[in-house]
Amino acid sequence: MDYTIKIGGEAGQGIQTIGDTLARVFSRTGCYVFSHQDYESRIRGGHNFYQIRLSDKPLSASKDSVDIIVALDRDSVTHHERELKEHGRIIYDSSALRLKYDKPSFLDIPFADLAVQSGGDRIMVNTAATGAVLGMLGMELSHFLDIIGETFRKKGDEVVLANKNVALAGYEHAVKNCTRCSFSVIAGAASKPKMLIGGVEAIGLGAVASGCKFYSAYPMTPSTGIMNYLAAKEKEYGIVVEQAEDEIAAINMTVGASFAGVRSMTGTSGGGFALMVEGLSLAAMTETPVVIAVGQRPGPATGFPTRTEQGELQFLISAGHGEFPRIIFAPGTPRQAFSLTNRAFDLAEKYQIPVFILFDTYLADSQWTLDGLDASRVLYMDYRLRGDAFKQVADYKRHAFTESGISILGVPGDAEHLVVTDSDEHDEEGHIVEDAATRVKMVQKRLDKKLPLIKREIASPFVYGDHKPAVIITGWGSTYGVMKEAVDELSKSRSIAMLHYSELFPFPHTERFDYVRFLQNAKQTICIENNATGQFSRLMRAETGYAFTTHIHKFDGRPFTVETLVGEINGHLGKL
Amino acid sequence: MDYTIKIGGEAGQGIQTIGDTLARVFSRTGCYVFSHQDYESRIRGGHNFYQIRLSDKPLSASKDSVDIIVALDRDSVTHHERELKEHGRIIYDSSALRLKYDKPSFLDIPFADLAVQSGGDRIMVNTAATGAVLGMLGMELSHFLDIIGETFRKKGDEVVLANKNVALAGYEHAVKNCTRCSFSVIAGAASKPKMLIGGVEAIGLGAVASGCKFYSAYPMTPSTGIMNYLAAKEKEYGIVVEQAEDEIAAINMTVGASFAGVRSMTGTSGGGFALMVEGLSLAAMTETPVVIAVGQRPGPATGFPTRTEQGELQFLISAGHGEFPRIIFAPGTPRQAFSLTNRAFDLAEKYQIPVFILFDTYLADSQWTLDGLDASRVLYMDYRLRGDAFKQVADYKRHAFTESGISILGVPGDAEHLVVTDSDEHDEEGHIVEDAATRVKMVQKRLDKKLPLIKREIASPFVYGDHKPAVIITGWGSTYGVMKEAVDELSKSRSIAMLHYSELFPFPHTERFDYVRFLQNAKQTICIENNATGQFSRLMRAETGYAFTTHIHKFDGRPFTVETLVGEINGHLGKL
Amino acid sequence: MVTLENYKGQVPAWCPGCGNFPILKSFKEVMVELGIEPHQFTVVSGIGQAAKLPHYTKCNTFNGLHGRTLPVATGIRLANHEMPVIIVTGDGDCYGEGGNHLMAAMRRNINVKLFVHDNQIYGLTKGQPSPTTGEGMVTKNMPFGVITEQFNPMALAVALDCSFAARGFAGDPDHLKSLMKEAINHKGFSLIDILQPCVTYNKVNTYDWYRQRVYHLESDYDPEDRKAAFSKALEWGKRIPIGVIYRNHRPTFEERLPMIAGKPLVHQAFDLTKIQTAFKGFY
Amino acid sequence: MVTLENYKGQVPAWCPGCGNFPILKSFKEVMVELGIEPHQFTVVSGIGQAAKLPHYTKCNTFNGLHGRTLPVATGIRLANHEMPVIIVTGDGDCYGEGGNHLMAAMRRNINVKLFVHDNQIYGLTKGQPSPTTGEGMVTKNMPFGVITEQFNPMALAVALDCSFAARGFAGDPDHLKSLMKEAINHKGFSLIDILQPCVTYNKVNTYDWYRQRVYHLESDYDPEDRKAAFSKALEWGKRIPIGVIYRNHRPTFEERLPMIAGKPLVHQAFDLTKIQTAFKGFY
Ligand SMILES: Cc1ncc(C[n+]2csc(CCOP(=O)(O)OP(=O)(O)O)c2C)c(N)n1
Ligand SMILES: Cc1ncc(C[n+]2csc(CCOP(=O)(O)OP(=O)(O)O)c2C)c(N)n1
Ligand code: SF4
Ligand code: SF4
Ligand SMILES: [Mg+2]
Ligand SMILES: [Mg+2]
Repeated sequence: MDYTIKIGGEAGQGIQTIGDTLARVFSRTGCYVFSHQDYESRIRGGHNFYQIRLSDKPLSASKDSVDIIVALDRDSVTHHERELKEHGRIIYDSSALRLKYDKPSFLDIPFADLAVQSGGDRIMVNTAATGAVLGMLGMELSHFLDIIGETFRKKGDEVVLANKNVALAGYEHAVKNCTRCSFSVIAGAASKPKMLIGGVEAIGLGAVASGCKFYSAYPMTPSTGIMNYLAAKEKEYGIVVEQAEDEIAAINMTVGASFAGVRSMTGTSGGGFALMVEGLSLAAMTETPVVIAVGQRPGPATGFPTRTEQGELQFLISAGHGEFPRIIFAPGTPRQAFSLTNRAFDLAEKYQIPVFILFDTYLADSQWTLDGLDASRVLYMDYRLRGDAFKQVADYKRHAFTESGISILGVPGDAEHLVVTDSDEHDEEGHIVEDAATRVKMVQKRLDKKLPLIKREIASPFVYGDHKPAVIITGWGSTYGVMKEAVDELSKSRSIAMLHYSELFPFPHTERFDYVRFLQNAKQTICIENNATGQFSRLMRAETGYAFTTHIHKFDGRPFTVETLVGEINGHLGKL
Repeated sequence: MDYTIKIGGEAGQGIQTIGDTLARVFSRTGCYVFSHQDYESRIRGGHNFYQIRLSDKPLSASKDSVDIIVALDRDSVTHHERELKEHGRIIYDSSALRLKYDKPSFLDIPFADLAVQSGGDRIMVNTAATGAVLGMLGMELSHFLDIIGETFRKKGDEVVLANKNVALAGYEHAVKNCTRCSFSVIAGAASKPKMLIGGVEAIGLGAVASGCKFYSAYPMTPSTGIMNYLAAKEKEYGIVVEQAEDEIAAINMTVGASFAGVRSMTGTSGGGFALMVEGLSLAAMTETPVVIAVGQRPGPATGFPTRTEQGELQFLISAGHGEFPRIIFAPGTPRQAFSLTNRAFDLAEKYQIPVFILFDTYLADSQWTLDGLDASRVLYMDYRLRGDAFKQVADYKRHAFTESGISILGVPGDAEHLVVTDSDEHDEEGHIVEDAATRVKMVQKRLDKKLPLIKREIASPFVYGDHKPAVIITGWGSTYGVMKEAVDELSKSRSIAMLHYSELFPFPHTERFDYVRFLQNAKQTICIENNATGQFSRLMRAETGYAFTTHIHKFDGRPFTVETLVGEINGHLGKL
Repeated sequence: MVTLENYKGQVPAWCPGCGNFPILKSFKEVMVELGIEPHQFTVVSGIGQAAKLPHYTKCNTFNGLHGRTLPVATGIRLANHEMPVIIVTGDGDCYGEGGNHLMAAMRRNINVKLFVHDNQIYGLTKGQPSPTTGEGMVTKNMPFGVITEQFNPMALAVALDCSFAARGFAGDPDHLKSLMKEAINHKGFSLIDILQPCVTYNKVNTYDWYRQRVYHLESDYDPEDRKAAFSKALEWGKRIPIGVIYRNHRPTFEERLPMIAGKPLVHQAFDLTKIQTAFKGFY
Repeated sequence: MVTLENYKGQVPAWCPGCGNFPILKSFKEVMVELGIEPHQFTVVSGIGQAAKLPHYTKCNTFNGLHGRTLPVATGIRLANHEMPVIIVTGDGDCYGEGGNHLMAAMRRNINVKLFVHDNQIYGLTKGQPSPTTGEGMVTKNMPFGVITEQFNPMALAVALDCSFAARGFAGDPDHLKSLMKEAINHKGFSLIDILQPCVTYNKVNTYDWYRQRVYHLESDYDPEDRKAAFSKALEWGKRIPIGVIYRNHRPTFEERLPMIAGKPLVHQAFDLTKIQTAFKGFY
């Protein structure tokens, strides 16, 4: 079973409500789900869509061909009818679209009338539509009814009841009228409810699980979801979320809070990060741990605010004046987003450096089903010197020279020891200096000594597919899922494997796994990037001297889908 | 003849006046001069020095060993006595240092008393000291007297006269008492006055010569000299220099002025540039020409405000969110600073891109003698569509798609055509869009089409020394001079050459000159950088795959001197 | 003769009922009534719903970054002070991200016209608080409500001796149009804070909310009395004054720059031969 | 018992005669007289001559970037609101580069103490105009003199309802010390603009210049009358008032944050087991 449902309509028509609800029903039923969204930078009107794929087998990407289209506007038909599979169906309300389509694939369902007749209200059309889809799929309604209960509880029993009736009406109408519907949803083996989570929530959840206590940011798509998630958890987990006056303030507040002794984070997009670059260098010079989530969207400048791109890798690698170590993680899935955010907090504090979570709009907005997350695998170690422990140390210098280059991070005020740091070059105590000797030792401390230790923390890239592949497709970050499905598809006929980097910088050692040799042994190596210049491929060359044989770039602001990627890869392989 | 004079003292004692005056006297005499400075980030006190080298042969760097030390404080003796050559002399005023040194190399000259006795005033001690040095060198006083006239004219004849008398007193005292002085200054062949210019003035002069009409900046060492130079020329050349409220404003004002139709520039240091990164991306997206001078100083963060480093190369290459073309020039001499600034303005306007002048404190503050600059070799072509020419075009689209990717830059208001641009992705007219097709064409226009044309503008690196070298030392920017002198020194005993890059990005083509092959043919290649991580060497690898065999890094905030560099190189060659 | 036709642009992507529509309409009508043609002035805008305005009409346009309209506009004026420059921005864009530039521009008295569509919310990014959001308003990222004191642009303007500071209301287009005209004709930096209902994200400051409160400044009110203006600027709550709160006649920045006294920089020819004198300075 | 000995730091790199010396001296004496120990508070400073102060005494110190003291201090306060935070900054640092943060901090009413060493010039970078530089002053980069209206921090403070706004003078240390104590004891954001002669680069606003003008606010002056405070804030020229110009008793930002009502964030333990509830939210 592998169905794709697409809900299309104008901004503000509630396609997200329908999409989120259906995805939740499916995941509770025990299905595997993958969903992604496409929307414009406007609040009402235009044309957006929400695409959900469900299956009894794990999913990691979207497909182009669709089984059911819920058309809330005419564009949903004009733009997407061609994507319909042979037995696919388009459901719509002719009274709403003010148009009747008489093709067998179309099913006119009077969502509005159903809503009203069943004792509801016109605004419940989306409830009717959701019910209808479930009816077409031959699923039970129970999960949906539960969700209605949860969603509208605050609005009172009446509203809940009305919505339930409307849901039922839509459901039954579909069952009755979608005679030629041949869908049947099987939840698969262990059909217990699954976790359904999006990339941006996974980062937020990772922060909560890491003991993040302070988050300051300025709203910017696609990072705002992190702030919203953490804000919702403020009270329960003792987190202060502050909307800063600008991004410069956001990172400086984050640095301040971290200096004062709490785990701190900020998040933004490329354009907002551009304003944090000076603060990044401050964090590095003062050796203050910070975690920075950067959500990529197409640039330069404002670009495409709501669309996706992998355009900031090189920017992050070299951002900031002066020379200092940093770590860059680029999760490929919500699970990685969760665990890499957790590691980001651990490593930032362990080495007293800035650590980045580099994601993008596509990962931020796409939801995956997981069999759950394991709290016992969450890292939490407090590296700071606090309270009595701090009081007990004989003497303390914030930037003391040590073997490892790491000097203990004391919490100011917890002991009589002074915690002093400076954005100017400074001595062990943190006081401003001018002399060459101290400068040299400080650079060695901050950079030369820490770097080898940090490099050791970086995991090897992930390999999937054939072990002696003739073809290797390589990528990083959010292309993980689509590459994986492309490999599944292509392995049927070829010797192919994928190499995926989610731990990008410092670039992984080749000792544990010599990926350069691995690449050299393949006939063709294709570097796949959602950008125009091939930033990862440049990184690979700078670090290892290795140059890929082929490149696939996409820079139209849209993510890869399985079919398009497979097609492009085949195109290149044809050229062999 | 090759003398080095070092003036040492506290900030505020006027060592810069003495140094500048001596350098000017020497250049007017027709000598070749090289001077550099070393000072702390404070206004009074501490210990600073100003070092001048003069010769009858061209100079391009400082030497460690000194002939004459003018000691205005005790530190000048404690720090620098060891640098004195065998027949070197230290002059000082025991009454000022409250200390008497009785070694043959010391000459106690009562600058203050001389000043007072010769009808001057205590504050004229520096005039006496300057006169004394000229006396020791056996030079005439005439040029100095002229300079006194020019400098103090505004202060009235009395002051001028008094200073002249003091100068004479210092001069005669030295002639009389420096019996064992064996210096004799010969101005060399064509001993006509030479041009004496520092790196930062050369950039300012280059801007004036390029028709720069707008400069906005926020003060920051080592870039402030550009603003000061242009401010002094505001009236004469019709330039508006505006101190912005911050660096963000500086670059946005620069972009605005350029959009309105004038050549515009901004300048800062790494930390200030960190705040301009978003504006850089704006310039790129709106295809607005801007020239940005970035003066490097040791980082991260505030670092060493008054010292030198080559730490921002990688930062500039990848600065800015999104993907767009840029040019980076890194002059190695004041002459290059002048001509590359001129080319920067030309190329920024020709391709409607940002162009960088990447310099550093060392280049900014060091003065060179030139045999003059040639106005006839200055590029000036106005690429903008103005006035009647603009009126005559039938229709106009600011971002029209063209073969070259370059669409004409019209001056808003000069014609009825509208000039529209947007930081959002836009159509040919400059209006906001959301569609994939336009996005793709715009990326191709801004990036893919322009890039090859821009690459063709970049000159090959400069080669000096042996043509089939066993050893090649490679560097970029301000190390030009010291590398050149090191090669002169080392060629006596070895087959060695230097490869110097002043046009760094896009990285030069290997077609005209295959520098990779050139490097591969050498036994040992040493990359010399005034930083800790080897940023140029990383660039070389990313662009060509070539890895240098050896590296020499200096990151103590001080520049290389000839002896130290030669020593380090020999050390590595020894290892062969 | 310029007509509304000349000012037709893209179809706005704003929500139906958005307070930006009447402002856009007023803007176009003002331009037509003043007989200004689209190519005769430049609109600088930032990022936000309001900032999309230039695309919905016709004019020279620099739609720049979020929060950075004022420096861009300043650069344009310094390069060409014969080019009228109007800035269209939002409360977040101008009072939030762009605050430092606002203070600098008021002090410089650069002769630009700043129209702030003040919906007391971040609209385009889906409803976060802006500096002018009222205390207590609950948003997704402020579940306990806003606890930062509401920013008062009029008080700031009086404090920084802003040359022209007025408040308008999208629901009173005729009055708004007269303010726009006055601002455009005023010699000096001119701010109009325009109360603009956001029907989607600001459920507090609605058309009704404003209608119940706004009133036209008394006819005898003297905007040139700075201290009185400050008291007036503090009036916000049951009653909200609209009209010109403060005005003065300081010389503009452009007037005081000797380099452009003759003609605008953009029309000053460049004479390369003069460079010789600059060369001489180094001998 | 804490003594001046405890507050001994590096030898200042300031020019002899600099107005920063008496401010530093007052600062140390105030701390001793209040019986505060160096580890019990944190000084946040920016970049400039004034900003070097923490190195010249003893205290927890975050000497950050130019212009960014306030956000860092805000972060520190939100993480640990039992830690008193004093900011030492210059007029360029705080009113120039940092202007946007100043407005935001006043509005938030974050409980930090902001001491601005206002020498009306950029000292460390060798004499460029700052926002408080008087009109007409000629500098290397402004050969025709400053033409931007002088910034008035007191007027801004009143306009933004700053909780405590005072002006002090380096030449009147006793008065300055009393202001510092009052600011430190005041509950809420507190600004002291300290007139500080720069003997090297500001030849206009010298000790004498100030001495001839400054006077202590009248004993009957009421800093809690906002409108009167505004008039007083505008007084600058022949006579310059020093003392507390404006004061109010708004609740602080920290007080209003429910998450830290119990104890400071930094002392709230983290309990990993609670994460299960968060996990459940995704089913
Ligand atoms: C540097 C930067 N930060 C954040 C954003 C995201 N952003 C776009 S518009 C906006 C706020 C818009 O609010 P406002 O200026 O009030 O305009 P409105 O949409 O309410 O009209 C934000 C935060 C951005 N584009 N750039
Ligand atoms: C981002 C940034 N821009 C510019 C500078 C250079 N800078 C250092 S101090 C300073 C001005 C200092 O003036 P002020 O704050 O008044 O302090 P003062 O030296 O007068 O006490 C400037 C512009 C910097 N360090 N960082
Ligand atoms: S969100 Fe608000 S401001 Fe934006 S268009 Fe909709 S109504 Fe207008
Ligand atoms: S320059 Fe001015 S402010 Fe700086 S130390 Fe010297 S006198 Fe003080
Ligand atoms: Mg708004
Ligand atoms: Mg100052």
